[in-house]
Amino acid sequence: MELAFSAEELGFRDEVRAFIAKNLPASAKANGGRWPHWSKDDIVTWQRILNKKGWAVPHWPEEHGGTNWSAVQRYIFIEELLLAPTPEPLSFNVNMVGPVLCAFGNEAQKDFFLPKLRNLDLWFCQGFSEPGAGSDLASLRTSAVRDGDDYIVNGQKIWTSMAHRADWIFALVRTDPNAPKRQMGISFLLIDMTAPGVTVRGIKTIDDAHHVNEVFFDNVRVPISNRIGEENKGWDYAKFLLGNERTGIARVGLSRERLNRAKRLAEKLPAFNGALADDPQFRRKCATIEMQLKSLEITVMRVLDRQRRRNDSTPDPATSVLKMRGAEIQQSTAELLADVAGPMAAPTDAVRAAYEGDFPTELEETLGIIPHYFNSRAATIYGGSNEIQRNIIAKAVLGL
Amino acid sequence: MELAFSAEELGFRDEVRAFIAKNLPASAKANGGRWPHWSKDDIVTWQRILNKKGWAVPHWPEEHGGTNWSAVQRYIFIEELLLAPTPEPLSFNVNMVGPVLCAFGNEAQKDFFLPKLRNLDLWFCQGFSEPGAGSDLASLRTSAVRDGDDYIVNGQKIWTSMAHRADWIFALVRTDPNAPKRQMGISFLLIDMTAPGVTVRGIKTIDDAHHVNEVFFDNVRVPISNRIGEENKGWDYAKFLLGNERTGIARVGLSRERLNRAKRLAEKLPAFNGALADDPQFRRKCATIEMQLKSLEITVMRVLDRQRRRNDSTPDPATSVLKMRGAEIQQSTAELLADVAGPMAAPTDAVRAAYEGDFPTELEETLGIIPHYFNSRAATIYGGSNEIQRNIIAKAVLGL
Amino acid sequence: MDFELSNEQQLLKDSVDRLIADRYDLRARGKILESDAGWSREIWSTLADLGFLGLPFSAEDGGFGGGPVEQMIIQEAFGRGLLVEPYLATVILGGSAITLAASPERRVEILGGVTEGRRLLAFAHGERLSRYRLRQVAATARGDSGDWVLDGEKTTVIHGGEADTLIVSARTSGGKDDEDGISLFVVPANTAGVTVRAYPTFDGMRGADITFASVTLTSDALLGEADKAYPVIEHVEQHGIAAVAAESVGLMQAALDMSVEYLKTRTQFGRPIGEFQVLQHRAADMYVAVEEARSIAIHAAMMVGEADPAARRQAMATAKAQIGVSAREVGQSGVQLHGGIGITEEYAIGHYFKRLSMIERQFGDVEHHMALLASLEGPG
Amino acid sequence: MDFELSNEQQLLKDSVDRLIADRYDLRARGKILESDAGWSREIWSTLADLGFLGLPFSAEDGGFGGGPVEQMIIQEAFGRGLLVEPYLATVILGGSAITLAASPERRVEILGGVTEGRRLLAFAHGERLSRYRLRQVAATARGDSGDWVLDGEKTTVIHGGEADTLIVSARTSGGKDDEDGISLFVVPANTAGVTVRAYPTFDGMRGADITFASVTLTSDALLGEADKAYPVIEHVEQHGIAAVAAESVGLMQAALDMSVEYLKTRTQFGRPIGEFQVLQHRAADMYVAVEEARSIAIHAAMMVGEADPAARRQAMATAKAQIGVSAREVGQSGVQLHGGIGITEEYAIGHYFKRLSMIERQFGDVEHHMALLASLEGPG
Repeated sequence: MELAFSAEELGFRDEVRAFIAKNLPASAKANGGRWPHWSKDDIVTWQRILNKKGWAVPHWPEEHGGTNWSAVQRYIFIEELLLAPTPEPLSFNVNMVGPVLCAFGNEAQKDFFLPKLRNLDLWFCQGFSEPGAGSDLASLRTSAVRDGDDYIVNGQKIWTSMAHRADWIFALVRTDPNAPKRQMGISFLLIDMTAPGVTVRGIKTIDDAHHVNEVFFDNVRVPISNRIGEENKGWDYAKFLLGNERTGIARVGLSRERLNRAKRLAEKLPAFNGALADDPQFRRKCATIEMQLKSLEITVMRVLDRQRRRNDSTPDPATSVLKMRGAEIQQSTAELLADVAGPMAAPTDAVRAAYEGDFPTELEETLGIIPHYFNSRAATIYGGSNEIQRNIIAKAVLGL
Repeated sequence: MELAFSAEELGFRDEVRAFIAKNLPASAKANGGRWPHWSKDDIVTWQRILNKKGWAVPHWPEEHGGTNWSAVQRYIFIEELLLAPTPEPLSFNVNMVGPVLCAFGNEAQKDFFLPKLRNLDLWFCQGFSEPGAGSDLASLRTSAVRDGDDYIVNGQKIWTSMAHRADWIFALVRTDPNAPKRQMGISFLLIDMTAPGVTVRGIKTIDDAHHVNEVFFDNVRVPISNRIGEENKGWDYAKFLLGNERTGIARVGLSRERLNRAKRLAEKLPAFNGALADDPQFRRKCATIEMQLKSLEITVMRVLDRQRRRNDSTPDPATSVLKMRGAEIQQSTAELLADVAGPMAAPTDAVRAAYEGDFPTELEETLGIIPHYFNSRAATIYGGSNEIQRNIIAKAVLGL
Repeated sequence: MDFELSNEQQLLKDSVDRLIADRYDLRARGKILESDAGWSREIWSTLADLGFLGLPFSAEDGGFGGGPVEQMIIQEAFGRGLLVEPYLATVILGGSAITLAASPERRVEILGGVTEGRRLLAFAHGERLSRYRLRQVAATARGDSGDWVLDGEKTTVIHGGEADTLIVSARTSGGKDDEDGISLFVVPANTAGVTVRAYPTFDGMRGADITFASVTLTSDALLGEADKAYPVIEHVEQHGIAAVAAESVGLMQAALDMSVEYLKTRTQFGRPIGEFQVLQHRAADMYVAVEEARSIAIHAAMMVGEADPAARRQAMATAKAQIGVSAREVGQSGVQLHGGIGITEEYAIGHYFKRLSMIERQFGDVEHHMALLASLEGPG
Repeated sequence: MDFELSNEQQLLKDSVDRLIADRYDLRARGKILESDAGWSREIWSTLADLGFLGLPFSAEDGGFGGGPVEQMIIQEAFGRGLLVEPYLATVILGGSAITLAASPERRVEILGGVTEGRRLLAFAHGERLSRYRLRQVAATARGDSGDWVLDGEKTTVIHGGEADTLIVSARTSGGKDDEDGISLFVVPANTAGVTVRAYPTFDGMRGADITFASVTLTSDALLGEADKAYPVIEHVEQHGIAAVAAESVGLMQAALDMSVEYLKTRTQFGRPIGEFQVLQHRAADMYVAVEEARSIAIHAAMMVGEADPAARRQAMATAKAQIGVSAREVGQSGVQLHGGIGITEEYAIGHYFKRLSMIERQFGDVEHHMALLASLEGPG
């Protein structure tokens, strides 16, 4: 057992940090300081910079662009991106559909998609949830019926993040409605968003923004060659996807970045007595979050280390701890920021218009904070709610 | 709607306070300052003083010694007792079996028992829980079989508080094992603890004390005349008992008394910087508990007020809030005290012996604190655990 | 002590409940928000007709002499309906400032106008760097041969863009963090040098940033005594606390009701999610939080008129802290119980969560009031 | 970074685990507690034979040169077994004080005796009114023509009644709250003027109050440099933190395991209570708390030897705070999940809860370390 970061690992961290400092475009750097963080252009540009460097998909097999880094290196890398902050490599591409293609795609699929996923030439989104199938994913109803060399897809997906920016969607569809178990009879398709019959309707969320969508499929023709793996085995690939690459799932760097932001802002604002940054309760809250992050960070490394030695592609139920605690701490930091901003968090973005081009830059600092807090409530809902994570721990870890 | 205490109510509070100051015996006053609080003698003496004053059983019908006070007066009375603190009127007698006798006892039972209950000439304990029937009370198995004018009782009770001090026990027993529902076929008996076949075995608890017991019944003869009400209707009387007189259930005065004690102790002890009493986090914790107590206190009054207007003897599910929050706040105050005492809370009572009669009085202040904290964990377990209270709220209040 | 409503109070409650039920469902409110003004003059007239706009003012000031219980009844219903009209700004904040500090003539003039729905007030006190610290006032008013010259900026003034009459705090002596030396002024919104930048806020209400550039006021603009406005400002904010406390109770009860309803109807894994015990218990915790808020809102109503400033300060801080704790618990749990749809604009729960979140940040948050309470000698 | 145990570490773990499994179940422990001494010399000899008593000391001091991981392995097993022998007092606290401050000769003499199981140490630092403030020392030692005269009282000294050798802090200059001016002395427990009052503590361990009345010590009683003992005392307490952190992990894991087992076997309402979702989730929260504690115990082990005092201070405060938070969560939940029997002496869970509760109060509680962390400039 060796508990400290090695000199090599610390050197690697410095290398990543220096690379970011040198290569992050000015526009992305500026947008990192406000919410919502980045434009599509920021995200695409940065991923291409990483791809050029060979760092776009560190955890993929080397023949497809992976770096063969250790789990600790991968962790250091993603956390440095979050901490800077930089745009993150698009998770749909690099953490979700990419590894599924690497593991289960045929050669033609790999050749066509993998380079485009890496370089963000194609932007994917994820079509899993349906109106009647949220936490209960297996009850999905979108159907795909064979018709010659195609499937005819009908149905509806919901909570599809960034569908309005996406070129393709990877979707779970029901290919055998008569399968004996609900988890059977599901297939995993890649669908071109420009195909006739695909419609995207934005869902406005309470942060006054457009992140998520409904996606409707009305007799959409999807070539059978766009199915990944075997027909009716889609649930296995989805489980693989959900269990795969949880390196960044705890999002420690993101929480640290927010905490730092809250501290900076607190220096300018008053508390009941004195500066907020000197307020005992504020400092204690920051110290509590730092303590939680330290515990979480070491837990992440322990899980990664175990995964390395486990050599098993099924998801480790211990990652539920990372998702659950990571989400709770993210919410704490979003709350902390919103608490710091206080009444200054109230105005919607329309306040800019009221100033007619004369908007004071200091006001930018607090402008996105409350919608960000609102949006943070989703962290314990999406990707398996915290209730689901606790169910998993109780059943899969504790055997209850 | 009239929101403030009236002048009469405030006058009543002063009267109670003055009576306590004048009449509480010196020994009870001294024992109130340490844990466990009172000797049997303290409790009996004080209840007799109250009985002489006519205040032993305020909520009983007037013909049996009640005072006809308003709900607010009853609340003020019990809270003043807790705040002083004085010994409480023995709940088994005055809140449990007494009101059941008043409502369902026959004349002979009333004539014999009620005066003795009031004056604590007989000390009752409660025989409800059994080893297999904790939260699931209705699954009790202690049996009572008719034999001439007697029942023959066999079985076991557990968690019987103060059974080792008690003269009598009121117990739920199964008189019809074949009843179609578990809640049917149960009867409510009064049993003399000195009857042959009754055995009490003390259970040592983690606070190193003897509060609770197992009570064994081995062919105990109980005259049928000691059954309250009808045979096989005991569950109804038990429900009445559990729902009856929840005035003191939130125990606001008790929590206030502990909070005051913690503040006094904190004045002598240091925190990370300066006196603990000036420590921002300590003060904030105290302020939080005070806020919770204020909210709880008003909630108690609202529930009492509603009960008055409800005119219904079935329990108000809203009292679950009082039990649950009251228990949580009691635990907070016990924790606060234990936190204040810090390492000084570690010694067991055997420390007195080590001093060979030379025990410094200052050490008395912290001596009982940690066992009291340990014991406080029972507050969310007994009398319907907090899980059960939340079930009740969800089902009976929210209709889930 | 008696928690039963009198017959008159019950009538008032029926009247405001009917208004909300009949004319203020989420659809109607959505239409109002989409209108140019972002609030409804028609509703405002109805509020005037029903006597709600003059409710707290005494008869000699042109009002109806309602007490704290009446006010609580109204505000709770407004909370349930998520009312976006400038009632808090005009009647509660502006109204109490005038009631507390103005001369009898001024009171009649201004409050009479408010009661009839002709006048809209706003209380312009907070500044960009003041957060919740009431004594931190950087705007200045300088005496100038009988007149006053006002300079400075006020931010996130509640319904500041709607008001015709602004009540503005400014420093007339002392340093920016002194309690002494603050004065209040009545400033018509259309006075030269006043620039109002109005915008919507996340709760469907509206705010404004208002700058005062050498605004010249005559001597009668001064409201109350010069340099001595701090206790008035504190008391105005306490009236705000009592009002949002009652409003919160309406918001929370509605949030609880709709969450319970959702638990009963939404199915997952083949059964209503309300059968899952953890969700039942979370709903039970929401219920407890609502009950605590309701109790403390009653306390706030009881104490907002208390003459002893120290007792009042403690009570109002206790109330606002508890409201903040409950609001967060109920708002966040309501969203969580709704799952994904909880954070969409289409469902009601998100709107309640947003208003509750804003109320947390009005008139001091939990930490502010806890720090205030911790600084007081406890009641022992 | 690598969390895998080396072969040697795995052997050590197997050895201590076997000891606990074979000879330290709750029954065996109960018998030890009922004995006059309240702990077992026989077990102590076995600990010596297995090399555990000299584990952390260097070979030149007569020990076995074990590192922080080895120490963690041992302590975790001791936690699982609720070991009541004076290991913390003698090896960790006493041992680290000697290691940090004594001359090479003294080290060999004392630590050699400890390693062989012949010597028992105690660290007598806390006083009645010092609580967790390490610099608050009222006991005094006065120089008297080459000798020292020691006066004062030390309270709740861990295993102070068992030790033959006390390491005592006393003020040799400065005021009672100064960091400077504190010195450490090695005092044989049988020195004239030393009165030891020993008693059991609630966790099955033992404590003592020790008074020093004009205790005359020769000059070689001084441990390290006069007036400069504060950094040593702080570091000794940090060794204590690392040790109880690892011990807590053992305690918590055992508490979790037995609670889960209870949920699987206890039936109410006709089914195992482990089928109730709220109890499942509470167990899941316990699991998370144990994992966090385990992670931070690793951090503590990693940092307790850190040369930079500031970095070490931050790490050890973080560790003790997290341990305290987890200990309370796991201990209280374990009892709650057991229901009534959870608070009886007959069941194991209560004993784990008690030891965890005591650890919360050793070497500073959550609030103390949080205040320390909040006083530091954060790592930004």
